[in-house]
Amino acid sequence: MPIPRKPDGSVTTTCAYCGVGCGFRAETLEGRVVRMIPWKEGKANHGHSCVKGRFAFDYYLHPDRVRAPMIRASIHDPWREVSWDEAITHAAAELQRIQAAHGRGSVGAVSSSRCTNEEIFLMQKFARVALRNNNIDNCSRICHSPTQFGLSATLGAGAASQHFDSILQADVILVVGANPTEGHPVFGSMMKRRIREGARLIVIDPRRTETVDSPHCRADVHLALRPGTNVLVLDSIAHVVVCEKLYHEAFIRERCHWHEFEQWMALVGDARYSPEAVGPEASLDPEDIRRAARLYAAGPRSTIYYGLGVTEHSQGSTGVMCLGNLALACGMLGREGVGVNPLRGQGNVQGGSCLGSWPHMFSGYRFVTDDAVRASFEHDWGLSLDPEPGLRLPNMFDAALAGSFKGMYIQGEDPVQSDPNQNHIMAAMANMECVIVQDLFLTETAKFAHVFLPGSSSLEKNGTFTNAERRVSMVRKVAQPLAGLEDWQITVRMINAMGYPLHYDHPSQVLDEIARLSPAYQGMSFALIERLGSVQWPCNPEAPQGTEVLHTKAFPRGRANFMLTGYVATTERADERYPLLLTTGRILSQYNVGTQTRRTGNVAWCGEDLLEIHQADAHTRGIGEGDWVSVSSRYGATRLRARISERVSPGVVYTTFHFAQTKANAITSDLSDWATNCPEYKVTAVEVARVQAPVVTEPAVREPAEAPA
Amino acid sequence: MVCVPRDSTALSVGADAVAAAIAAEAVRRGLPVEIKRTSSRGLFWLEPLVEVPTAAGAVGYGPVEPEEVPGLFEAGFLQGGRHSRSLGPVAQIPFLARQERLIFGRAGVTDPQSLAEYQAHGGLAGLRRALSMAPAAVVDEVHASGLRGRGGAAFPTGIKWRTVAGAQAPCKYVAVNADEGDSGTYSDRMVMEGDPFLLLEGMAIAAYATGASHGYIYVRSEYPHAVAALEAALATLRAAGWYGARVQGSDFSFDAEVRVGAGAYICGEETAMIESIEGKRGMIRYKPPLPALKGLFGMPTVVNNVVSLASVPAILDRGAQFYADYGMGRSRGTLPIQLAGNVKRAGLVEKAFGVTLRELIEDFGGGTRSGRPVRAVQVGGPLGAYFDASLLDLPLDYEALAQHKGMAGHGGIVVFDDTVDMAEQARYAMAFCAIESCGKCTPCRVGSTRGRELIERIVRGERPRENHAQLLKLCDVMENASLCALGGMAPWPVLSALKYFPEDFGLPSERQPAHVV
Amino acid sequence: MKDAVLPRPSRRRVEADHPPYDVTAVAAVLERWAGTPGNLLPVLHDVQAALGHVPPGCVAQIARALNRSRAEVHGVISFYHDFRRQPAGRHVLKVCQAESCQATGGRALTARLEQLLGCGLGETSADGAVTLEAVYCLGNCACSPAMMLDGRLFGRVTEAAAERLLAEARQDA
Amino acid sequence: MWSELRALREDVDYGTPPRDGEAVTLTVDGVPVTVAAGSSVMLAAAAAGRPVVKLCATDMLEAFGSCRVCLVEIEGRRGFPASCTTPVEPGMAVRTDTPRLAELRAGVMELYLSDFPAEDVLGGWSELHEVIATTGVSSHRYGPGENHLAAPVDDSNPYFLFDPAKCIVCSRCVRACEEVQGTFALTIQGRGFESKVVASQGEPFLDSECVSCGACVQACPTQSLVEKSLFEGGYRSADPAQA
Repeated sequence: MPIPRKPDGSVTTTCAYCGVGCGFRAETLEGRVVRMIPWKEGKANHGHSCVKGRFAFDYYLHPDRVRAPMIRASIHDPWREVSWDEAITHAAAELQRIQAAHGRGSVGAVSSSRCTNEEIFLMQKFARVALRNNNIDNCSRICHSPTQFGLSATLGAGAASQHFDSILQADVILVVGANPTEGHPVFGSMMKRRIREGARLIVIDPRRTETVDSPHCRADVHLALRPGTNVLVLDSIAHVVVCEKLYHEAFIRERCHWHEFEQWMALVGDARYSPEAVGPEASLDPEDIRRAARLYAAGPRSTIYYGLGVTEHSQGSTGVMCLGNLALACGMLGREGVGVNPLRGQGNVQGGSCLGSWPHMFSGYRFVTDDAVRASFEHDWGLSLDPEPGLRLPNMFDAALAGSFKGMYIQGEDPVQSDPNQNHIMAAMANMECVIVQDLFLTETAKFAHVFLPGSSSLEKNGTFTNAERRVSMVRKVAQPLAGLEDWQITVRMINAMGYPLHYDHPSQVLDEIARLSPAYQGMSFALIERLGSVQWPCNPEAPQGTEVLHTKAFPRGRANFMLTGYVATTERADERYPLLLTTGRILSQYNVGTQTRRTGNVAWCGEDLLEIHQADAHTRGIGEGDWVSVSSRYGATRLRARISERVSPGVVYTTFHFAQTKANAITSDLSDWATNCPEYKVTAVEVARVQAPVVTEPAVREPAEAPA
Repeated sequence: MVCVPRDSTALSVGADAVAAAIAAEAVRRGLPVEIKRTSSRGLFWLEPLVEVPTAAGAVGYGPVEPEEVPGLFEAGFLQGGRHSRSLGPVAQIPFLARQERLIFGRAGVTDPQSLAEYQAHGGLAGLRRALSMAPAAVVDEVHASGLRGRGGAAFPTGIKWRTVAGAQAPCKYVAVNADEGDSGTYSDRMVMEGDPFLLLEGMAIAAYATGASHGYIYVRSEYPHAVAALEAALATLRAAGWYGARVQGSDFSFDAEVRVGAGAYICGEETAMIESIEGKRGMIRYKPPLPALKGLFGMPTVVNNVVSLASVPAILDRGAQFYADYGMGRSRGTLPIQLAGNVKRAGLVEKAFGVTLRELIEDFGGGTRSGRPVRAVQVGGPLGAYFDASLLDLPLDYEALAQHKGMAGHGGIVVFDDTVDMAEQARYAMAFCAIESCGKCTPCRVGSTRGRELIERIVRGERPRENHAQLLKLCDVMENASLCALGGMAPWPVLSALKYFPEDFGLPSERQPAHVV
Repeated sequence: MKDAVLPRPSRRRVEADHPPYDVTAVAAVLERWAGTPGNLLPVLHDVQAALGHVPPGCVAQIARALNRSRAEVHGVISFYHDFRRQPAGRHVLKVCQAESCQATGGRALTARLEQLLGCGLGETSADGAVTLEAVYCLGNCACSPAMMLDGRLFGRVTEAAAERLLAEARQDA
Repeated sequence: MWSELRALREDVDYGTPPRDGEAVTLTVDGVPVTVAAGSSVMLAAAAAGRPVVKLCATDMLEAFGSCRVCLVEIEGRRGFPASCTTPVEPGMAVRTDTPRLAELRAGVMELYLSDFPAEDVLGGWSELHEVIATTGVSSHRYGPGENHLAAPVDDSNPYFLFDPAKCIVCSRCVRACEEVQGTFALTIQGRGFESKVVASQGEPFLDSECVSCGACVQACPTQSLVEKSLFEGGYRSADPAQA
């Protein structure tokens, strides 16, 4: 056995994958990253890692990486490699042509939570100063926009109230619509450590996941509810809290509005939400609902962690508000070990949410319609800004179909694969005249692009990420960008090409600009992050070193609000033609749409999306382990292989959307959250039937490159 | 009435066949004979030992073969008649008469499963008195008696109990170390099979004194009879209200369960035993924390050997001073010594500390079974030193034996005659350590195998001088760097064999300077 | 992409490909010990008593019931010499190897048994009748050398007596 | 409390986890040092700039006390306690490098090297090699004996391999899988000299419950578990040249 070679360089940076935001030392040998070692001083991971951050980094040198800008007149023509100047000048000219022909609002931009804070800020600045409109949206539209809406409505801030370490102080852990052991593995390990120390665990999730039952970590109460009944069950828990007087009256009177609580109490106290009434509808044992409510209310320190299983519903925002109400009612806010915490999917979902890449908000959650706020931006940027809220991503696609929206600049996002109702989106994309895609690989969306600007991976740029506990940490350049430019440099050139002169020497200046313009980031700077290792916003004169736990003394609006959260069943109903309910999610080894992880050794664990189906449902349909099945809904159909699993209950099937050819989102409905249009991925009535194996199976992925030489 | 033991050693040499023969002969002769199955006296060279109660006390016959039963009837043994196997009144057999049986007084007399007989012979008196006292007073009584751990560590029992009693915790445990893995020892087995109520009474007293609510008895899997006897005795005590909720109506509740080992000598070490009861690999835990403060399931735990707990009822019943009056120096009370190996009269000798090895081997043991001269004696189990004839005048006392890097251990004495090959015994000491090592610490996991290999090389005459020097270096590392006593004391038999019997290794015969403590 | 065989299930092996075993018997044992603290050794003893050995296939079932991992259960099984992972011969003969029995001819007795059975310690005779195992002290040291055949203890065992016992055992095969 | 986790430092391995607790002052080789109650003597020695060699200890894991190279002498106490498992006490006087300690450490290292591939002793850069350098022990006098040098390499995981020949059974990998990750996919199989690190029921890593988080690879002090990406041209399985 030869002696392993010793790395000769090391740069501390932050993982680009999930919302935990682990700190790593990227070790290099002759300029090439050979090893990622978890950083012991990383305050989110304390020297721990998961398979993606620790090992799945060699996608950054995968042959599929595009190494030069490309343009083409029509999406049916082959790509033509050009210089950066030619590509950017062409893109700008096209956007200006479209705006001239179809009006200022006929173009827009989309940013991604896989990019740094600085890149997201520059994308929304591109829309506002270059396109001179508010047509800017981001991918958290389709995952945690209900969090931003629901938590702002109740608690006043759309972000996690605790820091991850706070779970080590929790006595009762309530996990709703999330599977941390696979979606946020390093946090999942911290949670398991606390449970081994004796904390109690309640899980509300249709599936019996690893979080519910794994060695030394078994949920005390698992509410395997019927998909789509989150709000009903959470209101039923609230029913028990109010009826058995388990609420924390002193906290409510001091920190909330008592009259609002009484209205809320009247709503949830109604017999309609009693466990006995809700049980049958949500296929739950009423006694379990009571046990969950009593366990949570008893605390003394009960904490809530929730994921896309709450937000990706037609009542997504309502579900988030239920969690806010529950925590307020039981006084579980403003101290260690409690709180309401979204487990944000991607590395910088929190960054994406608070840096203004919304059609209706500037950075720091302030509305474009607010003249004073807009004035501060106009003053800083030196030009007048559009006062009208712009188009949301779904609206952009509708407008494109209608022919009034012709151009789009998309950075690091692949809506064709990840957004719902795929056929609808593909038609919209095909209807546009100039789609500019900036990404690492030719994605599904790039099939509809006219300009492709090769992006840089997180190992090839400087910047910052904000993880799911509001912790801003450093992303440092370890290797030169393959195509020569870091992402933020490309966007700056796009802005310049559109006629707005702009220059930054280093992303730290972009963060300074963010700090100038956003109260929560006031004290934030690269220098402070270098000194402290990472900083949790809000970071301002009152909290010069950042804030670990929110809402300790007051809520942003002084007092918190109880919102009425009546249950409205989704129109997506199972019936005889579509008797099963499909819910979607992710798996440990693959990430989001798999763009990166499909091009790494992780395919050893999961090389294709699989449909998990209960033995009973499989048996009645003659389906065996590994058989090809068709999954059809009212919106479309797709084919993949079946896995018999005891993790799903009868009547529920589950799949992931990591592989393009699965087209899982071709069958999801176009229903979405009433407040934020976050698509209802988690409930789709389907029928599953055995089919012959497709004759020509498109290779799921090209064999991953040899491990880096 | 005829008494025939059902102790597993007696059974192993045909006690059941003898009992059956007596019953059959009684039927053939139309004589109404009640056969009572008792525990064994512990005079094992006489087993199967049949006893008949007479006016002049119990008269013994043994060792009886089934074929000799008709002859016994002929000789009128039912009335104590003369027969070639006659032993006369058993109580006067010198081997038995010269013992001080505080623990084994009922051995060979009572039916192990009869609670009535147990109480008729002083049973439960200690527990009754303890329940009438304050727990702290019970601890003081045991401390005053000078009782030290009989498993081998010899740690003052009173101090251990005091530590557990003083600990604050939601619950506390009593864990009985009944693994008895040392070769040459069977006193625990005799208590469990022959007088299970005695152990359970001692456990209850320990629990009462320290505030423990539940007990575990960890019995080696090689003792099926002991497991059965304890389970039955527990059921009896529960039915009689001495175990379970509110013992005898008091507000003291205590219950216990038997847990069976699975073939691991290391689980005789208290922390490995605790790991095993918890359902884990029997790996050693480092100390501190002491099990008395953080033991079974993380709670304060009294870990005592069977014989230690079996000594407690007498201490409570007769008082600490009565018990302390026995023994010498800091070794107070009696120690049940077990004579084994190549000894003519093998059996249990409960004596006060101070008796010498020579008295035990020659007066009690009668020298070797083979008739050849005694050449070596291993005291205190497989980790005990080998002594040669010149050291037989050493008294059985913890400190005296320690002077010669020996130990009393669990009281086992294995006798070897002059056919023994001490180099093979030294090799076996390392091999045994390798087989039973838990594998956690390096000196024992790797050292035991290297030690065996070194001794094999020395005996094969391969570079004996260098390998002997390396062996001494290895023994030093094992003794001083090992995590527990297995690795730490495995070198003792090796070093003593090298010191007293260098010739067996083909090494120069002048005495090697053994590492004297 | 191998079509016929499903790709290696992600991490958790649903049912490792071990030989089949009596699932209901193991389930009954687990039911009896459910909820008892530190119940793994009692469970393994009862499973071995019921099935003659601890089948590798049941490790997953035991682990799930005790909320522990397969690795932990396997680690425990492989630690203790009593637990067998393959069925033994029809009879199990344990012959004591410890010092007291060595002092009274235990080594010669062991050699004789190995010769009679044609197998070494820890092995089973070719005809599958008897598994010969080492044991370190049966507590019968006053009547060394000692042997245990299918749980029944024998003392002062001579080579002749051992020969007779083996003949009886192999007879009823 | 989580503040213990935040006391971990990248550039130093205290050997045992930092603790919260009131101050305890002791001396290590005469150097006074103050650490939190509940800390180990090993941590205090590292904090005092007199670090003790270690192999089975690392501050990301609870103390284990198995390798026995970290022995120290403490005034007023007989024997040679392992510094990783000995809690600090006020006024303790610790010696970390006496001739007797050097002798015992050399003895333990000789045992390790008697079951370690000789060709891997020179040129290696693992923690074990640091201890070899510090103790100056790079060979042993046991001659040929039982060993694990022929044990097959498990390279089933796409990212790292496990070479049992270089394993010193310190269980840091098993404990990392339990304490840090919480998957419990590894165990020691068998006992004594046969003890062997295995995944699940002795299966290749990829077939086991291992979620490939890499904590065990990071914890391994001998690079028996090591990233494939560190090998020239990337590691190719079962390549005769590689074997």
